Amino acid sequence: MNKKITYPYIPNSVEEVKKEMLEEVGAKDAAELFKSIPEHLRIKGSLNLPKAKVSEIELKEFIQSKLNENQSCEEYTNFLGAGCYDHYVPAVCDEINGRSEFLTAYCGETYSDHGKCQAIFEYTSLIGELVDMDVVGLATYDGGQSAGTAIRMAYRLTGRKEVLLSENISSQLMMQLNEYCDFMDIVKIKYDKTTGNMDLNDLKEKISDKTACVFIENPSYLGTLEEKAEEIGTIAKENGAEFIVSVDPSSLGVIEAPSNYGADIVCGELQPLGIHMGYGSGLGGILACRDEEEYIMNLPNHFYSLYENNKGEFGFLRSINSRTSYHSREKGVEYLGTNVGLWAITAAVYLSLMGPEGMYELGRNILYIGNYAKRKLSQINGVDVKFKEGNIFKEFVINIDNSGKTIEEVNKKLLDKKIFGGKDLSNEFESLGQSALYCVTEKTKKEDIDKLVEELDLILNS
Amino acid sequence: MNKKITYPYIPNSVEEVKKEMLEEVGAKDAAELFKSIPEHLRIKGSLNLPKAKVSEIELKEFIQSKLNENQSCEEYTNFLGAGCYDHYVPAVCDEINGRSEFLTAYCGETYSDHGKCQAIFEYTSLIGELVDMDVVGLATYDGGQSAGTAIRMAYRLTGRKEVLLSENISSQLMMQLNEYCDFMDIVKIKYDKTTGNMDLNDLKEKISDKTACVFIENPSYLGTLEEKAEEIGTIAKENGAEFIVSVDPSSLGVIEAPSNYGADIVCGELQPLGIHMGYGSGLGGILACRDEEEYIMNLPNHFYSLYENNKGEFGFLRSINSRTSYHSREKGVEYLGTNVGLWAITAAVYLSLMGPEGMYELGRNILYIGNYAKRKLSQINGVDVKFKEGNIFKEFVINIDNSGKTIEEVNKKLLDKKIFGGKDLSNEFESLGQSALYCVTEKTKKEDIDKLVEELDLILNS
Amino acid sequence: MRDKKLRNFHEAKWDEPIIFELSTKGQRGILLPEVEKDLEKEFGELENLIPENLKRKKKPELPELAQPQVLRHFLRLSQETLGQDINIDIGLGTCTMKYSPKINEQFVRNPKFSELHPLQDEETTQGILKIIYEFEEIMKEISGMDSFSFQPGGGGQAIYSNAAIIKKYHEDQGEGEKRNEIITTLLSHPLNAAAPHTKGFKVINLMPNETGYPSIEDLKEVVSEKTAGIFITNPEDTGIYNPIVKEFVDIVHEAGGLCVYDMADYNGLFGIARAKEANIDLCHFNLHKAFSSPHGSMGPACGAQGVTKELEKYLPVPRVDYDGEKYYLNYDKPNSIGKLRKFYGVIAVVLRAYAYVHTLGEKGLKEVAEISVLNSNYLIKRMLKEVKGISAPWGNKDEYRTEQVRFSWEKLYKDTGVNTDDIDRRGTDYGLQGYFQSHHPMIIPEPFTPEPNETYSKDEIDEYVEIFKKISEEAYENPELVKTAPHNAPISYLNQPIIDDPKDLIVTWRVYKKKKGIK
Amino acid sequence: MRDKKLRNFHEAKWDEPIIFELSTKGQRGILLPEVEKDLEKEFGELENLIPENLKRKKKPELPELAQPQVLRHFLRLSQETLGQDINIDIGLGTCTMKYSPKINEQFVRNPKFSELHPLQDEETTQGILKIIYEFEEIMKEISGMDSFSFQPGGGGQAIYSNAAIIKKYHEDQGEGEKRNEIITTLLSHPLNAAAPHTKGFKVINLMPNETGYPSIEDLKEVVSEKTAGIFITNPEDTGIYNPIVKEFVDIVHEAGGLCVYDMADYNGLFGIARAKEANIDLCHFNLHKAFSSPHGSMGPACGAQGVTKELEKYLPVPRVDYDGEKYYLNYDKPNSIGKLRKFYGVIAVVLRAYAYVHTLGEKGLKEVAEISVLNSNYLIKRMLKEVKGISAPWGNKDEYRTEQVRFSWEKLYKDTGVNTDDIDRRGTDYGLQGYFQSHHPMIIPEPFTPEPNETYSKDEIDEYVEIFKKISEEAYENPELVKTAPHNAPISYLNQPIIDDPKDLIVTWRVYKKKKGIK
Ligand SMILES: Cc1ncc(COP(=O)(O)O)c(C=O)c1O
Ligand SMILES: Cc1ncc(COP(=O)(O)O)c(C=O)c1O
Repeated sequence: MNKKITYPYIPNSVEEVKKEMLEEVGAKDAAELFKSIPEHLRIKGSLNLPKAKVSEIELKEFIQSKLNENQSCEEYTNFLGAGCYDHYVPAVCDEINGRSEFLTAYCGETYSDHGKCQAIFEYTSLIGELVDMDVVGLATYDGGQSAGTAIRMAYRLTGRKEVLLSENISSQLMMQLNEYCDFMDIVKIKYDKTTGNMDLNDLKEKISDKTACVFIENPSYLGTLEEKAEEIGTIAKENGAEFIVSVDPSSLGVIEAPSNYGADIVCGELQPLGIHMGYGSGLGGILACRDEEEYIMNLPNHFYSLYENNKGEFGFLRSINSRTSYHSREKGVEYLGTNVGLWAITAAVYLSLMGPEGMYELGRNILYIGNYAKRKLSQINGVDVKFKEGNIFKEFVINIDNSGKTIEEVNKKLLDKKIFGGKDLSNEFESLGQSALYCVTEKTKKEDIDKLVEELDLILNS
Repeated sequence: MNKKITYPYIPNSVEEVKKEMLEEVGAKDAAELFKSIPEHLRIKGSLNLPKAKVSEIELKEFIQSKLNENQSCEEYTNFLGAGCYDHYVPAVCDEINGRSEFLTAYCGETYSDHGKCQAIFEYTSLIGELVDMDVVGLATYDGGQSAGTAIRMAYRLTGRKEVLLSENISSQLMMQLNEYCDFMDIVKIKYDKTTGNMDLNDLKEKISDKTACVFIENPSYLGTLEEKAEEIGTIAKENGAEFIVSVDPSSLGVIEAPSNYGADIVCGELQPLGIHMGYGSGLGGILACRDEEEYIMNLPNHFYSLYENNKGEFGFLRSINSRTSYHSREKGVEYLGTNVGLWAITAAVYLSLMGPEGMYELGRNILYIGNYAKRKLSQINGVDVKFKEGNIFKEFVINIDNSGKTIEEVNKKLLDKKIFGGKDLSNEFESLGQSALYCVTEKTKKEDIDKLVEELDLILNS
Repeated sequence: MRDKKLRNFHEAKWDEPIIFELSTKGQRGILLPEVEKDLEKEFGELENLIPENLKRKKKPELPELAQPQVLRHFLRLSQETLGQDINIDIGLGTCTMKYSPKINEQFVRNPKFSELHPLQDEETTQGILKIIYEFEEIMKEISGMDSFSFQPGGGGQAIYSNAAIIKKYHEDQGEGEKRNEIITTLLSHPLNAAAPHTKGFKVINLMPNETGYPSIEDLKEVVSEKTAGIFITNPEDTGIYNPIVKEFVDIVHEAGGLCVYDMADYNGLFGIARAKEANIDLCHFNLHKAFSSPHGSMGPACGAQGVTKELEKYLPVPRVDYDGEKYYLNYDKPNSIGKLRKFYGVIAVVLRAYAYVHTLGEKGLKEVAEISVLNSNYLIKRMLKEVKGISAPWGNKDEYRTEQVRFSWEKLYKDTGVNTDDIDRRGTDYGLQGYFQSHHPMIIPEPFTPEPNETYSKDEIDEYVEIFKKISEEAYENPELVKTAPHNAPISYLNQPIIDDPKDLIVTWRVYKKKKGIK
Repeated sequence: MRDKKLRNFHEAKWDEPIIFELSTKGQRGILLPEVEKDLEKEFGELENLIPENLKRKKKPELPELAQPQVLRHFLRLSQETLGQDINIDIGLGTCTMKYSPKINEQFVRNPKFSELHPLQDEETTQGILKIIYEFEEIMKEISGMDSFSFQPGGGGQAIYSNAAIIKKYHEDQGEGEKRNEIITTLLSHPLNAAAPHTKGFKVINLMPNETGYPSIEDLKEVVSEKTAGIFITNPEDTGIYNPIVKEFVDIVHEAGGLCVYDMADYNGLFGIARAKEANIDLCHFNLHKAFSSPHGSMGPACGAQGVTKELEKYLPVPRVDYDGEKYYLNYDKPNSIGKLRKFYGVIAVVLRAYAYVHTLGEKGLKEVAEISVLNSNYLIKRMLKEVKGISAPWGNKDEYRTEQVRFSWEKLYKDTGVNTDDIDRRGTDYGLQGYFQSHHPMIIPEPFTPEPNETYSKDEIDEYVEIFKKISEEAYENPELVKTAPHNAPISYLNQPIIDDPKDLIVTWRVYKKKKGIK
């Protein structure tokens, strides 16, 4: 059969065309095009890569057989959350982010990509309503990146280097912050073992005029709602520190927006808003702040500002670019690269579909099923629900120290029943012993919980 | 919770809006809008329908759980064909027929739907090249409908009512023709039991000046290539009859186009050209004919004719509409309704992707694997391949009378091995005894055949 | 917010060549696997596998393009198309261009459906068989009929199938020869005349009178012992509900004929009126209309065919039956008219319709009917009040129309010389798909038949009205502008040729090249 | 066929309101299930489940629309966007806007991938872990580096991660305080300056000379015992390959610094030149460029970060390891810089890149390099020959550029007053996405940086040249036409305001309303 392949993705790999073009550029062969690359920089011989599957048939079979080695949350009942969430993704979200135009656009701007720019403006506008703030930046890499940037903003705003945050922060986020804010001092505040809330006494003790910011998550990583949020904000402000709140956007139909209890900067994970998990591919970061010059000038991400021309047309322009590293290289506030535009557009579609009532129902359903799960699990012999006095949103911690079993064992057994048990916290928080972080979403049904309870009971008590 | 539902698909189901609109039309409530419908024609009470799953979450879970009760050809190795084929569908075909614009357009025409019209013109143009004919109609319901229409065209062209076709026609198609051409006389011609080809002596005997057409399938339903096609055509013409050939378009990269061995009208099944099986949803009919007035005037389907205006722009217009029932009601040639526009566009994408070389490789690969399968299966003890002397394209018949087993038994056992065995012919052609029609496509691999042979051997010989 | 009534629109215009013009010899859009070495060894040259006289001598002259260029070409064409998803698709009356929920597309694209072969062992298709079975139950309840087939691949084929059953029925009564006339109304969809005629019947078309439907007297005049049946579309394209349909049915029944309802345009009647109450014998629904399957640039579609118990045995085979344990395809129906289509039918459409009914339920479907009729009457009210030169002939002015209406631009045409074609084309300049005027013959002059089904918002209907207000103004002030429209479409006016001579027909690129003498 | 050089284009223009303007109180785009009765019974009112002071007092003022209208709105916006799939996207040089195969989208949308939670038991994710593992092997071979992480969510984050490793490395050497300077070149992507600076380094930018790259002397001048490392993009945006890069590396190594290659623009070098041969310590590739993942309106993306054996221990955690039986996520890397991102990274991009490399293989990737460089030089040749007013500053005129080039419209600007912004906007009138001019500072006047990668056909490149020929002619003949462009875009010229005062910033609709005094 043909030896020389004409590649479907490479139109000019047709021999005759290639020859014609080589002639036009005056090269005798393709190798000549690379003559400016010195010999010592060249690859010797050829690369040792897997045999090409040039046909789409072979490629599809090959990749699909690999993917079939995975078991997904569509096949299992999932109780994993901990930063990436199994929310329902409306079909319209998939439709829009699958549109060729959005999927394959990039940094084209105001005119040719008017639609994309408007969708991005709508994203920031919709997030603005959700968090009740006026200034929102284009989505960042993930919620952790937003948290890191928020904290760095606090540093730039206050000139101070100390960050106060709760001990119950996730190890993943802690590692991110340790890395991104390594020049700052991160100090952990104790939390109440019955409610999960921040220990205000400890906070008051540790806060000082060195404190750049107090950072809280609401709900916290361990699932509890931070009831003292407003007081924490007040304490922060009394000490001249910024108050940063990381939110779960899926809670904001029912839970107060942080700006209304004092937040200066709001961050959070975008993925719950209509984006598939994709093994973590769906993450994105929310970032919003006060409509004040110093905040705006310190936010490093793109702003697509609305502009109205004399014909009454709206256009959208990347604005105040001097802040960004694209424009000012090392003088920009932090670095800025390609982030997650497609997820911003997807979240815009999601919020437009949901509206205020949808977001309300979302929060409502999660609260009911979450509390049901918490209560039911707590009734299992050998299960102890942590932070019982506190309120939860969609996650909560169970402890099984009394059963003498480990979470690892239990989860393996649940796996046999096609259940992904809660995230094992035993390595993450030694103080919590054999604990797991369980997560529900609006997709979780009462019968899922009942089945879980039945299986857990069997595993622990027989 | 809310009793009154506002439906996502019904924007004006918002109470206030509804009220405002009712006011505008001067009705006190919705019921009043139906006052022109007399009481005796009304439904009494309300319909007894399944409880609404108003949320997309519930709906998706409900439908998906039903679909999960199916096992598909993606999970099993499939050897079923017999009129619907498991060919590879390129991703680009799915992308284009999934585009909102094509998916949800309808009968809009020349201006607003220029793109759709052009795509349809390209469909007819591409089929024209494939079958090497100048006149092609928009795709029909399915290959059987095209066959029926071709035969009716022959009646209108000749004024004669007799149809000659081979005994080896499928029962499905035969039932379709019996129904659609019930006013005609369908006479079956014997076929050679060693080659599967039409028995020319029998043909000569039966043909007469009453014969409207000789209809052949090439390849035949039983998989054999009709080597005597040209002679059949000559005989038909000598008797003033139309020569109609039904083709498998997937063969036309390697097998001669019927027009080149004398066909007057060409029909065939479109589904192999990039369309998913979908339990038979993917069918469509090819219909092409000579570029002669009487043929054109007798073809009942839409023609989108190219027209060039004085600016050099191309537009596409539905043409010679007086033929169609849309225009002429009962005076049109046959009836014409909504057919399969989306599959026509899909086939256009497919043929554009494949090009001459792709269609060649498609035919080539099928021929190799088909002949391999035929040879290998014939070597199994207890398996007798029928029509051994003939050539096949992608299907062939095996007989297991010698094994004392039935195809039904064998297929049930293959099913346990995740194999869909060939179509059971035992009811369809009693003369063939316990026979099955096996089908391969370009997706079939040598190892699939080897596995099949192994399993069949086990089933028949152990 | 901003007070904008009309949008400043331009449809995507790519000036895209015909795909053949984009060909470059040697380019490949997709590759197939090489032939496995063992096979090549076993059989040698490809020639060995094809009889000499069947070898294709010249490869088909398909265009040769790489994959990105094929994709780009068809994407551009898609942008030059105004599907329901993207435009206010109210204009295509009688077509019920409603929203087709995107979630349903996920269902039909799930390999658990898309990769099903219709001949699979029923053990492996219980899911889809159950859906078909249950959907038959649903359709029975919605219509009051006793039995359904989903085999017809569209409304036309369903009407045809109904005609086939009528024929078979009379044959079974020994009246096959005698009863060879079908009656229909001129405003019924043309298929109600064409399909019975294709089935071999003589067709009688009843003219409407000023009520919008024929009179009882007109009917009586044509009914006879030759009458095989009557095909009635109710409501007809005018959106006028025929209130004396039961009387029609009785008359035809009395004469020994069967009565068929064309319920393709059922959208305004869910939960309100059914075939059963009108004593109908056969009917059909277009699942691609009232039941929301997308129209797919003209199919694939499904005509759900419903009949009474008495006629059930005639339905096409196979039927989906349930033996108490499993669902199966039943071909054992000796009285059946046989098959219209290979295998079962366009089950993708059934699957979507099944999902659609399940998500709306009884209340939701009734809401569909109410809002679609409300939308329609709201549109009519505003149009007649605010758009100069338009009227809605026939009917009782005090009564509401159902889900659609046939307007006439007769006055505007007389006043300005601008006709319905011109207005139609001009609509595209405002972002509208070409509208449906009327079936032939066009007995209402300069017709225009909109259907603002329940999936359009009041704002959209208002925008729609504003557009025609504006076009009417333009017609009175600057008729040339309208007559030379479109100006913002993918192509400009073609001088509207009508190609009616086969010699002018160019349906393939090869013919164009021949005519132009291009090699 | 028909001899048409330029297309008569108009982009879709929908004049679409802001989504908030489309809101109607009460409308719903999607519904959620009702709360199960038992749960309501168990907990009573929702209020019981929320602490009083955390109850949302005022629901978020999101717009309220029904589902068809939400869909329609965003579909229209999509049509007003010129993605790579639909336009000849040569203009965005340095971005490698190549075809992203549609088959790969099927892979990432398969629930077997899209519904994976990153914390699932590894038993249930062996397929994806294997893909990551094997792709690391592939990247090692392509680059010659010893180890890879795919955690960075884009090129920027990969550069940042490289800076973080350099910092950690020097700290481990006890030189953390001392080595606080990073050198880069002014034509390297701005992130090569910004990311190290974000990591705490002082940054020194080397200017290019007329060769297009800095001289050895320039480098020597800034290298010192403070040098932590150097970040070089090679080839730089100009498409000029720096042939003395090895000398640069040697000098920095000698001074105790580490050397980083930015291989984001690797497309022209597959199989030709690697990081390894240049003795590089760290590098990164943009999988969303040379490896074909779609750019997604600006991400999600993946920066594949490669390092030498010596630096492997610093890579972010987790890494994917294989214990001979199964693949697993390894967090046990005490020297790691830690985490840049939650969980592993944007694995969707890795999955696509994996498929991409598998379908092309070694020969195919080399073909990518050759054709992308050939396309680029073909474009340069025709542009310089045929387009009046354009030039390609710097470089050796006898040598070929790699896969991209930076042109200058300086002469055209001087001759006509039409600048690169004007030309850029005018390009959209011919169906082109806005082009990339240059990063800042723009040291080449009136810059324009096209990159005609291997997925464009010769015909498309020819069309592209014709467009700029035409625009240049227009600039000379009718400069106003170009200066007031675009004329065929979704919106017309905005008088190009630059918003640089925070007071003028309107990034949310609520701010617009406030400024306008709208309630
Ligand atoms: C009343 C009526 N009957 C029949 C039909 C024909 O249905 P189809 O187009 O599916 O063949 C239509 C569709 O336009 C219709 O409106
Ligand atoms: C050379 C080079 N380096 C780095 C980057 C930044 O990559 P990203 O946009 O993914 O952050 C780019 C992308 O434009 C680039 O061209």
